[in-house]
Amino acid sequence: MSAVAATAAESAVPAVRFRIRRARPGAFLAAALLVLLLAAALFPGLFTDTSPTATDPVNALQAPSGENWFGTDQLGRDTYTRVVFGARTSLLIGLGATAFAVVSGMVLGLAAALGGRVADNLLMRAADVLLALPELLLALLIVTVLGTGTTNVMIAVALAAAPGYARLVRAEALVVRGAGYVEAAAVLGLPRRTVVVRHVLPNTVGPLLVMGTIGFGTALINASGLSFLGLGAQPPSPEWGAMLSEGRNFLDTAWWIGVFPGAAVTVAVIAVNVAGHRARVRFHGGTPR
Amino acid sequence: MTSPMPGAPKKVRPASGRTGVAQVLLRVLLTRLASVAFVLFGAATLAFAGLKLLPGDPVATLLGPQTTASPAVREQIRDEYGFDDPVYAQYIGYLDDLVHLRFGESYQLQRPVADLIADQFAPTAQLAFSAALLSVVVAVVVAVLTAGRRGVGRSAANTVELFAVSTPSFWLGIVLLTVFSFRMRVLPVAGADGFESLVLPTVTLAVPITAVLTQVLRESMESALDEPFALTARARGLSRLGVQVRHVLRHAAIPLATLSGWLTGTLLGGTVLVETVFARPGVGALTLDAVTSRDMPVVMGVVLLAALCFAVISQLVDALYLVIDPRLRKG
Amino acid sequence: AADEGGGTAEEGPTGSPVRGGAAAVAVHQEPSCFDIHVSPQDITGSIQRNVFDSLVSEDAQGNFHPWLATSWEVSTDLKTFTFKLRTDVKFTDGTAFDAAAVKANFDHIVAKTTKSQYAAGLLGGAAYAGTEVVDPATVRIAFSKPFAPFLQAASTAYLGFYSPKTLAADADKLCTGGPHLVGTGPFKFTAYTKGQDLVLENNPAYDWAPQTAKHQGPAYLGKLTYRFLKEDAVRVGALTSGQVDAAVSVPPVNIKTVEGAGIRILRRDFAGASYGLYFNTTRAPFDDERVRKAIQRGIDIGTNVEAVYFGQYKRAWSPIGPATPSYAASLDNSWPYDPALAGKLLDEAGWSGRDGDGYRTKDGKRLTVTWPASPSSNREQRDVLSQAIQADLKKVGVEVQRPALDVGTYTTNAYKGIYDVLDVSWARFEPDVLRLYFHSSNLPSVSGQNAAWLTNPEIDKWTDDAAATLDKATRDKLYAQTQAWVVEHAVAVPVYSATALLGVAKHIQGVEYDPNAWPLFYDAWTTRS
Amino acid sequence: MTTAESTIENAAAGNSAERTTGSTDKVAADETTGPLVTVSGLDVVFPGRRTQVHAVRGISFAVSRGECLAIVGESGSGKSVTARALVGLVGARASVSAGELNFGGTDLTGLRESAWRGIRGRRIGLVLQDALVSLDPLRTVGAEVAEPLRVHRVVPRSGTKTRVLELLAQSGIPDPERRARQYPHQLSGGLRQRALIASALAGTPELVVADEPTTALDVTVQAQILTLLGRLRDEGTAVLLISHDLVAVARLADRIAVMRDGEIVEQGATERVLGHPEHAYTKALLAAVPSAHAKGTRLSPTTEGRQAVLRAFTGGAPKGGSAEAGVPLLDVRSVGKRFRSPDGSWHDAVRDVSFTIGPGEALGVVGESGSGKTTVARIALGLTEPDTGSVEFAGKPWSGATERERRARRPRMQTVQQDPLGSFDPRYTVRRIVGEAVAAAGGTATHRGGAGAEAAAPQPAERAFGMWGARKSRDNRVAELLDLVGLSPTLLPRRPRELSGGQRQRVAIARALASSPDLVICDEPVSALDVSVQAQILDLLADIRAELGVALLFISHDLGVIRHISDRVLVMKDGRVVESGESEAIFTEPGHSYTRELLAAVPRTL
Ligand SMILES: Nc1ncnc2c1ncn2[C@@H]1O[C@H](COP(=O)(O)OP(=O)(O)OP(=O)(O)O)[C@@H](O)[C@H]1O
Ligand SMILES: Nc1ncnc2c1ncn2[C@@H]1O[C@H](COP(=O)(O)OP(=O)(O)OP(=O)(O)O)[C@@H](O)[C@H]1O
Ligand SMILES: [Mg+2]
Ligand SMILES: [Mg+2]
Repeated sequence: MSAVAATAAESAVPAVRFRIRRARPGAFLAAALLVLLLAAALFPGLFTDTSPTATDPVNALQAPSGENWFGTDQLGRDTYTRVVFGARTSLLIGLGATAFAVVSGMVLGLAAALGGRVADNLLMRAADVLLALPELLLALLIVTVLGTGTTNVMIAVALAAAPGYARLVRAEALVVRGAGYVEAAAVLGLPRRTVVVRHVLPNTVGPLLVMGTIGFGTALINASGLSFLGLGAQPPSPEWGAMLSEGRNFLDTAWWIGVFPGAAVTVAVIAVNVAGHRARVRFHGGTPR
Repeated sequence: MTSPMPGAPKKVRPASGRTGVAQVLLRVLLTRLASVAFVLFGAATLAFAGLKLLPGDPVATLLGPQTTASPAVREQIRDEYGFDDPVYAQYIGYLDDLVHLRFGESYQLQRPVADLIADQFAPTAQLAFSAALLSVVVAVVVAVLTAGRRGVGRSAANTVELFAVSTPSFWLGIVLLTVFSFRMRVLPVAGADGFESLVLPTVTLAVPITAVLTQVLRESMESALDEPFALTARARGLSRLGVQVRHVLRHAAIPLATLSGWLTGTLLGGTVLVETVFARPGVGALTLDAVTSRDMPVVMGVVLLAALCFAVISQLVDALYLVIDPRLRKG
Repeated sequence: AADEGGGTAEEGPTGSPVRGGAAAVAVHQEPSCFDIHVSPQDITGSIQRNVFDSLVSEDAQGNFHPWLATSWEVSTDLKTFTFKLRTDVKFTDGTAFDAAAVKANFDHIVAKTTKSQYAAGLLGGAAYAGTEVVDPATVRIAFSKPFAPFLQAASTAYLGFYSPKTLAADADKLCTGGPHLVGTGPFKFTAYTKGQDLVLENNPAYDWAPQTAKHQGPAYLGKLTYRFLKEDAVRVGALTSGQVDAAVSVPPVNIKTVEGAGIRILRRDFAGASYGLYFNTTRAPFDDERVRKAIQRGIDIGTNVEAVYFGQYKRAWSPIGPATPSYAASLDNSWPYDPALAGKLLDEAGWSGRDGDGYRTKDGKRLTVTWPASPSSNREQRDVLSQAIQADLKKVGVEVQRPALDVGTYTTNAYKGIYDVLDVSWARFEPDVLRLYFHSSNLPSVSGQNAAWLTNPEIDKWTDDAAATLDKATRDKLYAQTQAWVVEHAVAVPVYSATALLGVAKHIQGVEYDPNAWPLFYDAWTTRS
Repeated sequence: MTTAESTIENAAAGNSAERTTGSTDKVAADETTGPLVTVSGLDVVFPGRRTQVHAVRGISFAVSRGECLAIVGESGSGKSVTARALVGLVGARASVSAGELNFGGTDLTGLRESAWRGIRGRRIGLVLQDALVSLDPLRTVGAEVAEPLRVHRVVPRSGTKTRVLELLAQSGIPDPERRARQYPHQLSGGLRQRALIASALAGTPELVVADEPTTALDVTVQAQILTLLGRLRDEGTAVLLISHDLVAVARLADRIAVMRDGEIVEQGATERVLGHPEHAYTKALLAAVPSAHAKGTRLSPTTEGRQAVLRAFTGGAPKGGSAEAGVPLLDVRSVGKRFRSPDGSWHDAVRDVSFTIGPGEALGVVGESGSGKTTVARIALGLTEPDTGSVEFAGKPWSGATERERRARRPRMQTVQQDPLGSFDPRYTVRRIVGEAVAAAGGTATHRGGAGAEAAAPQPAERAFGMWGARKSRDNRVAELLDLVGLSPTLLPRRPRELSGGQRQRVAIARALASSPDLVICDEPVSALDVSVQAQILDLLADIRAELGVALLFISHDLGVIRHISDRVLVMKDGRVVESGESEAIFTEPGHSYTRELLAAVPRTL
């Protein structure tokens, strides 16, 4: 025991420990669903042994049954299999676009916040311009220039989202840059580079990652919007947005074609949103506001 | 925790040698205008760059695959639109046109872009405005009723919101159409005449926006409810609802105003989908047609319009901030 | 069932015609340009048919009848066409229709500033030599080469006539659409709301219907509204819920539902080039006829077309549809699905190896063919059909890649021949499309439609000769040879020939089809007041 | 809630000893006028997810009309919760129970919400703790004061305006017409506090509960507020005054109740409690007030072990060896700094400030909020470049030098900031926070050695630890530093949020000492802390200075603190130094009128 014991006042402040393991049922469900979706994306073979592109026109438009859990589509392909295999493309678009947007947003945002007035002005004015355009319109334009296809949709959605992240990172980095602990580190005589890497970056990235989980949902929805407009990922490899938009014409003849991929999109977005929300709560719980 | 003296906000001493109010106003106005102009210029440049980056022969694009247009006609088109001029010359000509408010003519529709957009703006504005109104009203009501409470109502609202933000709007639109127009036949399927035809598109456009607004509003209301002034108000004998309405709502309006940029974008972007689903005339439908048929003058016009809307609304919101929050007023 | 070649769209109207009333028609497309002299769009022609009349009218058998022209003479060299015009015809603005009006219109079509994308071609393109006003009721059109298809062209809406006043005053606003588009037709163009609808009103003075029509005098309907409902589900919903009285292009999948809702489906086969796959015969692997043939026989076209179109569209056997004049019915069932034969042919062609994914290889190279897609111009569920084709070809060991391209790249690549397969169709009531598709003067390199890059002197001769005669028997023979040759040498794989599927509510009677399978509302009436 | 209930009972039982003292006083109060408020056995529990907070444990007190009861206690002792319990606003989740909760004959226990509303603002006026944020910033002061009038229909609608102005004037706000139209942010802290009081008085309540009404204020303003409350009491209103500062309330309170950990440990007439404190905690509180003590005496109870630790740390020899002979350690020469205000005009934060600090010296800087103290500190630290003037540190230019040039000397000047929480990376544990400083010091030790051969003579041994960066020795050094500031090594894995205010400030001091600096600049290091904790930190700083020979630049707005710790004092106002000199001289014979004003306002014990 040290010479001066913790005094009454100090011990009166309860030690706030991280509350991690007490997951709520909703969060648990969301996490479980996410794991399931990721598994489907990585190892679709685990969930089904049919091929998502194998046609069987004779068995077209079968309603859900023990044989075909989610029914079959117009070409007799198993909707369940296609939903499972669609997870890869859809999640790839969602995750890929979000990751791309987050990383480029982070680099640009940090550059703006720490790179001096000129860089800041230049980057932020550019961001202003991009932010002035609706995300979907921007994505539309980019797809027009790049052409459709999975990768291009991903890039379009990412580029449309990136300026928002750059803004966020910049704002966050400006706060962190002036934070007491950054000054404290400077007073310790740490080189600027070290300060940025050790203190500015990690504390900026936290909220960004949380935003990213929410951005994932937006990306998925934007991508499906592009599919609906005929500018999405390309068949025959299944993708939820494309399936959903295909299914819209079967709403009263074969609802299962659109409803199941639609449900997949909704479930994925909800799962990620709930996880993101939990992350945000945790994050705010872990740092001073 | 007590909050002793040094945590207090700094008193800003009055400016020495106070400049005239008119002068300050003028300066503010000029900087604002400059920033609007810059955003417009940037958007115009972006659109132009997009046009130039388009792969393929612009004339082929313009004519589409199914045509018997003769080489002479192709030459004529090439000439008329100046596709053969050097890029910088085209760019300068384009900027010059813009400065003189000449927005060119649609390749596909062979109509002046300004006319086209002016024509199509009204129904879109109507839709966007009614959706914005609906979402703000619903969001405020739901947020006031659920902020700072826990229980069934709150969790139900939360769940509905989650679903609302997670469902693609075109899907929602088709489902709504099927139910209310095709099955129940209470609302018309499409078009832009009269109030009835506005209901479903408005709801479709508003649903995801409402969900986001409600969440933001509720969160900021809750943080305002945590503020000592809310407790003070209750200590004066105000009821819970009274505090929400008289004090907290105004505070919550600030983050709401911050979202206006996002709101503008989402509304305009959303109209592309909603107008397509509901076969409504409007800028959104025009945009989609223009983008898919690569009618670049129209695309540029729409880009400029979107940027203008955004810039004007952000300026309005900046002014609104001053109305809501006296702390931001200068002097 | 679809009635082949029949002039009537339905078994026969019930009750007697009623005057007045209004009808709303949902269409799946919105004209981007309403100028019939400029636009190549079917939808423009289809709608404007109500507003503009032509010199002659063609019946479902390909015979021509008087309309605005009472009679005509064709010079034996097929270079000059002289028309005698009706003298009682008035534009809806009161101007009289005469030879000068014909000349003004044809001159307008070929004027450089018009930038005609289609009508100028119908008018012979570079072969057009001018229109001469012989007297107010006689007009002579001259060509620098024999131009047999001119009569057919003259029967289309694209060679319809604007009031000379319109051409003088509003020539620059024709694309926009609106009441200033004045014609001689049974309806007047009264209003247009972009993105929403278009309103036509009855022309009470109309008294010059073609002989092919069911009645004379003004149209029965007082008002005809076209509503632009591009979303299939929306168009069908509007029809079944009674918000429109008719809808074109009812998706095959919805036919059952629609009929279940008590709505009649009027069917009519589209004429012209059926939808098909065209091989780039200048590039490997499709420079090898055996490979082409293998593809032709390796796709289960019948089953796929049946599944995708629910039996509504016909599987095609010839590059032109059965409704087209000079269709070679002998080709029917002549090349059925035969995967075994396909395999054999591929083996013979040297594609006998197999790789890990089950695709055929030759010298270690996988048999991969590129079939570019242009998603923004996708229609009739061709994307779905193509997935079925991809799946079938995978079974015989051929990998089909479908890179999605934007229109610009797509067209540019098409013109440069950067593809193995291209899918096209061209609806037109005229076997001359065979020349458009297979004549060596129409290579994509000169913006032509010869997607197979075929340069065969025989084909050139047959199609040229057929275009240079008006003798039906000769034409039938030449065109039948062409069709047979194309199928025999597997230059193309005809896939389906589409059927117009028009949904019409019970209270609408008398709707007719024109030879292009466009619905005609001149003879239609409504029993609902 | 069964568990909560039983805890309450247990606590109540354990409290019985104190309760006897409480009840004697109550009887005394009864004899005079009959109490307006009677509280007995008040218990408040906040259920938590894992642990519940038992904020108030069965306390009893009474207040009569025309009487002022002061509740005094350290932060978190349950004062505010008690105040809120009186108006039924403890929070929806709290469970409140009381043997008796009587207000003017009304039983407040189990009162319905609508009935509560009739009492709040009308019969009981509550002045909330955080005056600066307790007025709605988006509404005018007039509207805020008018709110209770409107809610309770105290005066007719037409008379509202006049009444508001009356109330403002009555609360000592000059020019009420103008102030009523202004927004809270346009008012100074004192005016805001008075406006808040005015709004609490609007309903002419019989009881005014004032929670820390003076805490956030300058001493001069504090005095005015207390006078205002005094007048109220004299007019017959019952006043419940809450404060953490025993001395501050002394001049107003008739009786004092001392709270600790949710219990009232001592209660009695003011003279008695201050003059003859019975409870050990009351004694400790009184002893912790710095201004009440001669310089050099200890403010907190301490163990002898502490000095031993310090001595062991330095190896017996006080520091000072590395200072450059003959020159002051820090030489600040007429520095000035201007900032741009939001309205675009320029504003001098610091003008022509000069001072020096010699090795081992303690310079205090005192002044009201906004006088430029922090700016001076930042200039000295090289975090802000002065616009005019220059700074030299260790005999070489400091301002104007590049960061690269400064880096070698950085370890010799360290800082302890006002907001300890903000000064730590929230993701770091205590081990990493201090460890980083140790590593940084180690990494630059070579530079120092090489930089000035003349200064290198007795290279402090501890610096060698970091040189090879061995993790083990770093950990040792961290433990040593924690020991030095009196923290247990069990805190090593904790993050800043998991520490109390006092612990955080100790960690900050440990970090500052890691590089064995010559000078530590402390910007209001104790302002955020309770008196008792403040006392410990001040003692620690004094010890460190004495034992390690570290020079201090000590900034505070609290005259008592400054007087206690510094040798020389700089008095700042509006960015200028208005007076400077030896500490004792300034406090006994202030030269400048502003200094006199400051001193006059300091509350004194009897
Ligand atoms: N709403 C609440 N929920 C949970 N715990 C609370 C709540 N309000 C107060 N507490 C706890 O109750 C205890 C007493 O708090 P209170 O605010 O009464 O202290 P205080 O004496 O006023 O301190 P200070 O001087 O800092 O104002 C503290 O431990 C605090 O954390
Ligand atoms: N970075 C800055 N930008 C603009 N103004 C500033 C800045 N820093 C300080 N000021 C202004 O300079 C003046 C002096 O501020 P400073 O923080 O030095 O005062 P202080 O004496 O430390 O006050 P406190 O006791 O409240 O901490 C204030 O009016 C403040 O608003
Ligand atoms: Mg308190
Ligand atoms: Mg300060």
